[in-house]
Amino acid sequence: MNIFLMRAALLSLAASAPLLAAPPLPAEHLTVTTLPPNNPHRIYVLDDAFTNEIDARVHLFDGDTYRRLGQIDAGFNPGFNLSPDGKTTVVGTTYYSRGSRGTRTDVVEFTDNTTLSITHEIVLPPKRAMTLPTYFNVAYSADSHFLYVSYVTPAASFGVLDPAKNTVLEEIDTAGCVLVIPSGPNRVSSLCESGRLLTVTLDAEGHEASRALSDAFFDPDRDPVFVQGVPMTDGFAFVSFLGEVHEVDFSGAQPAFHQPWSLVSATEKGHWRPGGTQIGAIHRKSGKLFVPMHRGGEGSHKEGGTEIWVFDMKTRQRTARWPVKPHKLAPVLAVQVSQDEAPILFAATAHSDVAVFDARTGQLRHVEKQLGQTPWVLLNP
Amino acid sequence: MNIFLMRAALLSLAASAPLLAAPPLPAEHLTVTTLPPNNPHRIYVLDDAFTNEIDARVHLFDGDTYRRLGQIDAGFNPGFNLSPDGKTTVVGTTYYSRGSRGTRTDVVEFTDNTTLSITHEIVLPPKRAMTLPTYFNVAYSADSHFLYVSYVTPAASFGVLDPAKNTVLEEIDTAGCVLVIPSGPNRVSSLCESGRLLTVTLDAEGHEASRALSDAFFDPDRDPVFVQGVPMTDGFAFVSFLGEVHEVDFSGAQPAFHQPWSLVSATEKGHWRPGGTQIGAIHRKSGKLFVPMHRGGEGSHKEGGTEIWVFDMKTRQRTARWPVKPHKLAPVLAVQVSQDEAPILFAATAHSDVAVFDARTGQLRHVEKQLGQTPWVLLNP
Amino acid sequence: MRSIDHLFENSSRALARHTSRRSLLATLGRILTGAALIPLLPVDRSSRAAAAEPGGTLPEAASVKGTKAAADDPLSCEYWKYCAVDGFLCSCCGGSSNACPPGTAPSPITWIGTCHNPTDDRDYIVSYNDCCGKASCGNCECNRNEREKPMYRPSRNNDMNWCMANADSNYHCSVSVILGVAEK
Amino acid sequence: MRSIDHLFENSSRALARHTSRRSLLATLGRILTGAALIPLLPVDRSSRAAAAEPGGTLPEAASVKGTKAAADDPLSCEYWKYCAVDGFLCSCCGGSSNACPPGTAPSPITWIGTCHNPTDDRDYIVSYNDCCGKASCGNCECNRNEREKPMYRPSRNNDMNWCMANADSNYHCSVSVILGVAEK
Repeated sequence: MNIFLMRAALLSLAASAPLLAAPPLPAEHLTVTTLPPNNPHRIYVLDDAFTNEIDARVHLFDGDTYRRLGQIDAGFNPGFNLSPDGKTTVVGTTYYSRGSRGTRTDVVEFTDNTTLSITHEIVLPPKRAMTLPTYFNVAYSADSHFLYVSYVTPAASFGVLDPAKNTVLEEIDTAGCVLVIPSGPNRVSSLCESGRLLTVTLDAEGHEASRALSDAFFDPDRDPVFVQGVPMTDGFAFVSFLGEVHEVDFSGAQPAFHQPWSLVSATEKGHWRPGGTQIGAIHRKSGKLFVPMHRGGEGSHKEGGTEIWVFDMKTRQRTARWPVKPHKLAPVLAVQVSQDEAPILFAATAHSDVAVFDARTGQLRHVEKQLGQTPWVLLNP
Repeated sequence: MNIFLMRAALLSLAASAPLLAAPPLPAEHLTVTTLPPNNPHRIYVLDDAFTNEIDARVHLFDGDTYRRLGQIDAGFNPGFNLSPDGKTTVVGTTYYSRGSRGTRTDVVEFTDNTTLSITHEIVLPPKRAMTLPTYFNVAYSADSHFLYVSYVTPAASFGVLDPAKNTVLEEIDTAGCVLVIPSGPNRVSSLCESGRLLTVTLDAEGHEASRALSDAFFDPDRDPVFVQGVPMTDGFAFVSFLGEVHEVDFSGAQPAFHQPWSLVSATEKGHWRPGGTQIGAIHRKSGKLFVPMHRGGEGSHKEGGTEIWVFDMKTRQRTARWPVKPHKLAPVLAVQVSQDEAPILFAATAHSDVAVFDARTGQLRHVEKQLGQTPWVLLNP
Repeated sequence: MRSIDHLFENSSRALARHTSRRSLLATLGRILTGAALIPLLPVDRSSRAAAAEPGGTLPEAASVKGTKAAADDPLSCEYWKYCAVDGFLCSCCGGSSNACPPGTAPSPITWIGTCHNPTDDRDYIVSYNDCCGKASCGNCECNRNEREKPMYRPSRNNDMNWCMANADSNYHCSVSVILGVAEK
Repeated sequence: MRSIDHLFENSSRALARHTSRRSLLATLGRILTGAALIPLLPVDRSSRAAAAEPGGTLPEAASVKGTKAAADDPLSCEYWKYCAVDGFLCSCCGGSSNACPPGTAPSPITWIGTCHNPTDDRDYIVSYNDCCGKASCGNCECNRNEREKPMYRPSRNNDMNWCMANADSNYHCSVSVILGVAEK
């Protein structure tokens, strides 16, 4: 940079006398930005870039200033997550030696959320599950000692990684059950075709210590749940195609299932449905649940919400309906809510915009146009 | 496939009797399409995919049926060309081991235009010119024995490759002159800052036999030419920012320069200008030149044409002006014309559409919407 | 499908760790062929924002959306055979409704669906395959999900990249191939 | 610039074949610094179809296109300093008009341009740098070309990827850095 400054100084000296009294603008430095630590209103938006899918990325966006903060490149059909302390973004992805073809390399990459530089990577066996991103493609143990990566080849298993030592510790077969739902320091649950959860408990070295299969907690034939579990204080809520809410408590040694309840009345059932790529978000302190809902029938479970419905998790009552069409927004595919006292609701639409609402009132504050091609999942600290 | 057919047959047998008299549709085979040989109305459209630039591609499109014929992936910031016999597409591009970063590999890839499979590749030194695609980033000798690749590091040179033996034969420094304009079996010309052409003649092994610098044929300060040369029967026409046409005959041992002529009248000069990413196309048999023109001043040379102007190269007269706005088209960035008796004019717009016109009448026949993100260059056999 | 699902869930564990992927596929293929004449596992891709995509709009097809003609038009997402396609239509990418575009490879694993043909009022069993080995086609994005199920039921799921087991596992587009008439 | 261009054209030949790229850059940098106090070579990227891009539209800036406010707004392509930027504005990508976004690296080679600041009615010499090592930012595409010249005049060209000499040569976005007031 010094040479630039020197040049600038010399150029300024050489310049003819300014016509105006005000001094000329000073020479500038070229710098590289770093980010302040996370705040609750920062959001990490996964753009799968579906029409150019080898070039997925995570966009960082600020819900207060409405500025884009930076980008984390994410390869092909990635999964991603934040570390429990929020300081690291982990991306599980696949690269090919010739862009869209050639030698396949599956990898997880760790990005420092302050510098947005990749600090290290762990190469995986070429088994990473290539599917829609959720919380459960790549996930940390609660104490961050393990990182779990979902594998599907199509045989289902998962990798146990040591993110500190940069190694793959183990591959654990899951008997056809998929995804990695982390709980505690050493448990991983997976969703099974039968509607059960398989829970594998690990020893200190990341090897399997034990496994157990739960009872079925939903009927995958008549009313399957979305795999997009919604984080609660002590577990995840799984919402079904018809709008049943299955709250699963993962705080114990084995998952415990609450009595399901319904987002819809008897007359609405089957006509109004949840749908999208991220079908719920919970403000944990207030117990508010936000779900994109649409009118539709069988097979409409990927349609976005024409309304966002708000529920009180304690009373299990709907407290608000927020239609998005009056805001000229396309249907909402993904929702996320900040966890602070003045919560923001983020909503990604089918037209690739991300809307920012006051989560208490539903008031629209901002629409960020075209936050990538296909923003499908929104994570926040 | 056999197992599918067997299943289908069994399923058909097992099915209940059809309600209708008509027999059910037969089981289908899953096949892979191959293409007929090139025809004059096929076009190769380079989509630089500027917002996802590691995922550029070449789209094949049929100007008669308006169908997309297939795709050739093209990596990052590619150059491309067709072999003299039209049977091969050659793409010069760059890959990184981690998508957008990591180890850089520069390569030229050869695609069979019937199967759209890559038949072979030649790895280059990491010097490939990363710039706008033109005819001159990657180019064959007239007899196809050599392939030339433009290098800029920013020092300028070019690679001489043997596409049959899959080897890089030589790197030839060009003393600051850029791009590879091929002529005959063994000559390469490059455009110099001074407005001259440097012509290097090669020996049979692809090494430099001699070089010569032409006189300046344009004034790079006052009226620079676009580097997007337009193929004529015996060379290329270079159009200047202000609309001067410099026809250069490359059929002899050294380039010969015709007297330049102007696309614009004295009153139009400086007000109407050519502009875009591919600023001309010539129907060689009829001597018709097509140029996208716009109203604009200094610095507008990348603005697309609001009109396409048609010129007779022999009389050097404008014969038609075709405004594109009445067709609801955005400004035209690139034009190409087929070389047959019933020529088609293709025009790529700033909204990423490709319009198909009758090149004799200017009648609009079709608008192919969104032929990629950023279709910047159109080549045809 | 119940018995097959169950088989898959309980038998794949031992196989997964000790068997190569290809041989696992072959083994499961045999199991399934013997058990129910159903080809193994889904196709396809997830995708959502058709209207927003640069290439997400359908080409100028002869048919108009919502009409009978659209249900008969292989260039339309509404074509009857596409009732659970989630991806780009190969028919708009240089292939057809049952042919991969030049230079791509069909996925060796596939899943089946049942689609109703309004012309002859029959239900057909179709195989959804992905065509693999080139980057996303980007044209004619189509997202239909009749009887589609989440990822824990892989034989009915179209969110997964069913090119996963290809030598070049990149997803390009999707086809729908008639296997035969469905049992009533 | 005449003498420098000429020097470049006639002196680089011997260097190109026998010298590493980095050392060539250093050499030319010294030559140019000594000759004319002008940083070596252009920045930037070509780009055209702002209106058509998924991310090609400008964000909700305070300014309205064509106004004085836009010329003062670093989030607007019309900002006075951007008079020959062809690419994505780093100010819309997590950086600013003179700062690269987090995790990217400035290009060590650069070119200069002259832009007029309407506020103080002065011409400033600015350095255009690319920020490199991440995929295209995709936001705020901006294509201005005042005094821009074709590729055979590299010191004035913005079509080239001026990340070319970076360890990670992928282009992300562009900045414009004030060097000083231009001589009249």
